[in-house]
Amino acid sequence: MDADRLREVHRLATLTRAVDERLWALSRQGRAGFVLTGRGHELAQIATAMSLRVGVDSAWLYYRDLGVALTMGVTPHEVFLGALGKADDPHSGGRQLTAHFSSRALRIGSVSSEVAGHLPHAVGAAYAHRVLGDGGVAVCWFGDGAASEGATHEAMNFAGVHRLPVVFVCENNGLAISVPLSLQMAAPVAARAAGYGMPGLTVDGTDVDRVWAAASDAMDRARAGEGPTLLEVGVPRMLAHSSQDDESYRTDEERAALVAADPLVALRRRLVDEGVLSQDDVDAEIASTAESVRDDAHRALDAPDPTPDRLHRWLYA
Amino acid sequence: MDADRLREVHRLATLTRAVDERLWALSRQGRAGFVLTGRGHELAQIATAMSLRVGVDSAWLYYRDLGVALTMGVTPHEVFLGALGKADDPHSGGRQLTAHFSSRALRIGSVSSEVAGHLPHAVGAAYAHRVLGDGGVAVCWFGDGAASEGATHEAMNFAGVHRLPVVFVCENNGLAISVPLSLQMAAPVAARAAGYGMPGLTVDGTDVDRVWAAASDAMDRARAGEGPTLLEVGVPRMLAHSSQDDESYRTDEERAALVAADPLVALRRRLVDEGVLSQDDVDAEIASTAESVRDDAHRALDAPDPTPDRLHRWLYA
Amino acid sequence: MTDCNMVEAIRLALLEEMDRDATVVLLGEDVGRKGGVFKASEGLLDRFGAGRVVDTPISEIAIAGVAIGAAMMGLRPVAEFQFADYLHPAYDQLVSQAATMRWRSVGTWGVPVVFRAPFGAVNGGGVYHSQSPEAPYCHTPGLKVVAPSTPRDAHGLLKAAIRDDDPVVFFEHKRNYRTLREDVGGNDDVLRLGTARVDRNGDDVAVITYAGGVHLAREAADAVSSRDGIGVEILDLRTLAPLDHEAIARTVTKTGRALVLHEANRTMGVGAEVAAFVAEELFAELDAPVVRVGAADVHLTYNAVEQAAALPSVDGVAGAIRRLAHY
Amino acid sequence: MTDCNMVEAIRLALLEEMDRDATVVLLGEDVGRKGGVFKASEGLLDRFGAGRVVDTPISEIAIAGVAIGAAMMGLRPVAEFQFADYLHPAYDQLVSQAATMRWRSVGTWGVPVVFRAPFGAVNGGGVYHSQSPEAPYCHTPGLKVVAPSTPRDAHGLLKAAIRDDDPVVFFEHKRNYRTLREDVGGNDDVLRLGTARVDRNGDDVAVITYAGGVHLAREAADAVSSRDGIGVEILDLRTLAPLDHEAIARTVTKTGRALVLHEANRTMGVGAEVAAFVAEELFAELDAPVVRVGAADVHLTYNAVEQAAALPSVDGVAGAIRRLAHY
Ligand SMILES: Cc1ncc(C[n+]2csc(CCOP(=O)(O)OP(=O)(O)O)c2C)c(N)n1
Ligand SMILES: Cc1ncc(C[n+]2csc(CCOP(=O)(O)OP(=O)(O)O)c2C)c(N)n1
Ligand SMILES: [Mg+2]
Ligand SMILES: [Mg+2]
Repeated sequence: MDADRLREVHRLATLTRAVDERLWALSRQGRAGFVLTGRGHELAQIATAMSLRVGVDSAWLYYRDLGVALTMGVTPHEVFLGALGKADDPHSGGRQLTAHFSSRALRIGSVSSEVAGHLPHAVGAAYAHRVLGDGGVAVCWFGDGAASEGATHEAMNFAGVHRLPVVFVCENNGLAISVPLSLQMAAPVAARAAGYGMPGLTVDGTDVDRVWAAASDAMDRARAGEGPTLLEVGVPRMLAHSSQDDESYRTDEERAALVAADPLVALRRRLVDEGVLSQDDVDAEIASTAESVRDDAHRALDAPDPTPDRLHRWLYA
Repeated sequence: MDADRLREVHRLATLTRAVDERLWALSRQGRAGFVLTGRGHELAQIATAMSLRVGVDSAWLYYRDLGVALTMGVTPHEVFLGALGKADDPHSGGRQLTAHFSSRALRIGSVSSEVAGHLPHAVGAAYAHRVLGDGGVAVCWFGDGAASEGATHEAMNFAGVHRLPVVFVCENNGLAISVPLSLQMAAPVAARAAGYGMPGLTVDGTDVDRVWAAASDAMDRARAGEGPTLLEVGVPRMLAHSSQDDESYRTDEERAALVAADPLVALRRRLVDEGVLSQDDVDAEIASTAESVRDDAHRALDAPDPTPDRLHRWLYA
Repeated sequence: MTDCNMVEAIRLALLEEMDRDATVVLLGEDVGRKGGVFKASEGLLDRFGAGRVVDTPISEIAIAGVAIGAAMMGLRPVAEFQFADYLHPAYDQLVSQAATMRWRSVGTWGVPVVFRAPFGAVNGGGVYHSQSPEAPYCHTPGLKVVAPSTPRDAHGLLKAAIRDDDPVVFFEHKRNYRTLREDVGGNDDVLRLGTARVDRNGDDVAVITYAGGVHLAREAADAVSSRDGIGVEILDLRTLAPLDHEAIARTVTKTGRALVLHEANRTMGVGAEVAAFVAEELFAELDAPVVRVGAADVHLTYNAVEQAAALPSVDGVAGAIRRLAHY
Repeated sequence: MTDCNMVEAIRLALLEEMDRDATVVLLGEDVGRKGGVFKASEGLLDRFGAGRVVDTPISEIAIAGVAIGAAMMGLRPVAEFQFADYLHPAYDQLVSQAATMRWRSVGTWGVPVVFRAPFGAVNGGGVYHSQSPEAPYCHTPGLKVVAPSTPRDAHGLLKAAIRDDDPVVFFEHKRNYRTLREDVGGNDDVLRLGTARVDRNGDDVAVITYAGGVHLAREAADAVSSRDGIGVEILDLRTLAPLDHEAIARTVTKTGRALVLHEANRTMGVGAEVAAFVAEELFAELDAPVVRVGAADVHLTYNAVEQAAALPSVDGVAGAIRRLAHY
């Protein structure tokens, strides 16, 4: 990645982190009901999302993909409107949990809380991109836990058979809530790819350059009609699964080690070392982001709640 | 395989073929309603079934596994009772289609018409074999078409994670009714195994020695606690999918070529060549089998139909 | 004017809609080279090509889910489930995904998919080729459910379903595929979803039914009218969700006696909803209790004896009509 | 005597049955190390080991299907679905496999599995953590369906379900997990499946309900009895399949006025079956139409406003009781 891109990654990661922190604060205050964020996943999310063309390619996110959404152009204010269940949330009108995005302009399919439910949709979108000739590639993010679902298999197999333009990004954080990888699968997720006739790669998800390169290659392959790719990125899950999770299955030491190894902190260290940003740049970015995000949250707190009269709205066309 | 085993394979294959032919005759006469048989699959079915210990290992068949059932000890008479929907059919009492076996004594789980529905059961049985310490191995047969189902993925993944004693046998005949392999998958079925951390092999399913060796190895691994194996056997589907299939998607030439390459005929040629059997032995076996099978069918035709009073029976314990 | 049996009517509707609208695509097991196990898509692969007629792997989750995703991106897929029994593996995609999509995205994403599902008992089908699984889809807000009984309705309703912007589960009774021929009209004969049809007028007893039940009702009505002089009105619901409550109210108000009939097993079938609606909203109109007739609460068999014993019969329906008439 | 809330009662039942019978095993997502997301299996991994308490991958087909196969080979698995909403991916295994197994093998193979499913609306759960999907399982011959409302019933019915030789789908309302404590009895307090319980006696109006509905009914009954002097009888169905028709008949015969209440959406819910049964079999006993109250036919939301508007409320139920009493 060149310096401009790296600065952009830093800006987006700082933004994602600020929104993430604010969401947890809102949850602790009892204002946001159910919060899930991707702390530790951000760099992988941002680097993969930067490889797609917003509005042309379609994006199929899962609930942890705050970083993908902010990279694609979802605003923090929208995120807060959703987290607070507000009527003006353009993604679900407060009907769905935090970070359940949906946007026609950005071509983000509606996120569902259901693990792996969206993988077949991404493949269907890729099929539509081909039939309609709209040049789109479908990019689909999901967790290691989702890899065990039947839906994932059927989706990948279908994509492989038809060599569809789809990129599968597995954010492998080693946990499905409390269940460790060893109880989820007996081989890396990427090892599945061969069975679907597609390339499978495992990449360190805290290494933005490698993620970016791998994602860009996969997008190029898809655009060139060479079919799907399965990209597995290894990432840490720095926090509890969600605001409802007591994390009883991890020790304090394990959690402290994750915080100490925060990929965003490591990125900042590197960017300063390499002279891409000065420490002052970094500090200023953090400060100004915190302020704007605080504003965004405040405005959202004041926004109106939904009204019961819309109960039946949008059930049918 | 030694000569005794080869003679046993021949006996069973001749029996399976005779029952198969009689079933189609009953179907043409309008007496059996829905007939599916495994013509072309027999040798693979018999050689795999011979590797299990009847009554110890559990067997999870699909509808095409007539050869497996006869090898395990299901009688032709029972097959006909089922095909004719008779009350005395011990497998389903005439409730299920032809060759939908079920036997506690033989540890054959109930076959369902549903593709891949039984794979998770086989894995559950393997789990029970381990918990109960009954020494059993679960052996599970299915078609190439079944490999695309989500149930298959979830079952294999679960087996891989827990290194369960289960042998998966995929009878790949290149067709799911009319859908050719190229529209079903982009890689061999056995290529999936790596993704589940188990060995995967592709073997010519008309070569009894190789199938027997591969199946025996897989059984040994399972018994030794080394986990599951995926064994893919390539076989021809010599007939239509079922008695309801017009086979409009295959040409007469394709079908003629399949008949010409009949693996049972080839086996006989080889056994005579190698002196394992004389041509007279073969002819005698065919003739006596035809006669006994005809008898079995006749007795079944005379058996009583179910009566309506048992309508609610066996719905609950 | 085209004379068709029901499966031909369905094929014609598919063909006309695919001709009319290049975004209509077809996917399912054996729909291409074989033209469908019931031949509902015969010749369509040749006509429209492998881009628009897709022989899928045996993977019902993908069939449903790919159709949903493709619909969101601008296609209007018709997804064929080879037998309605095989909707089950895709249940989640229908009830938790297709049904919620527009609602949960506050109108952003629609799912104009038709899930076609041949259903109902035929001889020798057994428990995996005989089921009538329509009830749970009628319980699912966001889905529409259609079950025609005649070639003309099948044609006009399938066209309507394809043009509809919401997900429609379309049940076709296999036993009716080739039993009856009629003029199905032309390209513009698109019916309206959500409207029942009075199949036969009568003053004494209303039989409210759909799909295979309509034909059973006709036979039973013939029997009781000739032998007992009872005038039976048959209401063919055609769309099961949303129900045409006005039409139900009209026929019950007219007759004061109602029988709800379907082939699905009785407990918790669509008949329960219709009967409950009638009992609650039309209590004062009823001269007799609303009666339900459905299959016994068992599974269907390969052998003909048990299957016949489980299914509603002409005699059984006629008997129930008589008892209602003389209540 | 053990004082428990409902989730503790469930854990106790699991523990007691696993202690009693080494073939009882537990599997599901997060049931081991985490003790279940609702803590229903807390400590059981330590006590019984990883052989009998299995943290599964996220694969509901396997959870159900592995349980079925294991049951056929001699275990008595309890399969936990983290939320009832996630029964859907396993729907086929429940309705086409578990439900048909004994029947299709003429008694050879039984499936003694309990499919546990926390269901119902809680605050902020949204459409994937709030569903009440019990209806279709009640439509499926071969399954039993249980939905307790109190700690004592949960304990005694779960034990019964585990000991039952047939597949049981066991719905636990999440909102009731920690709201009420009571003595749940001891190891031998095993209840009988298929029996309803009169939760409260009354002469004027019967409320027939289950699970969360019982608590709503109690509040509504309090309101109408103190303010309007209406005597409400509450019948807690407890088992939804098979229904306890005798108990329903008793309460309807006694009161002549019946309201069926549940949290599932109204159309095609269990209420339809109960209402249809009452309307058909107890027509002569009714002084008023049988009324159904259920959620609106929409999905449930994360935001509290729409959720509250969709769900049945105390006021709504009380109003319906009053209208019935004065019909
Ligand atoms: C079909 C389904 N089953 C179960 C759940 C409950 N659940 C929610 S998140 C989760 C873990 C997901 O793990 P993973 O896919 O690795 O994503 P992560 O949260 O680790 O990013 C589970 C089991 C669900 N949402 N959907
Ligand atoms: C879940 C499910 N979907 C669809 C079908 C309809 N069907 C019956 S057999 C079959 C083809 C099976 O192909 P394969 O698994 O390769 O077995 P083969 O018949 O070739 O031996 C199909 C699609 C089914 N039985 N079950
Ligand atoms: Mg994870
Ligand atoms: Mg095949």
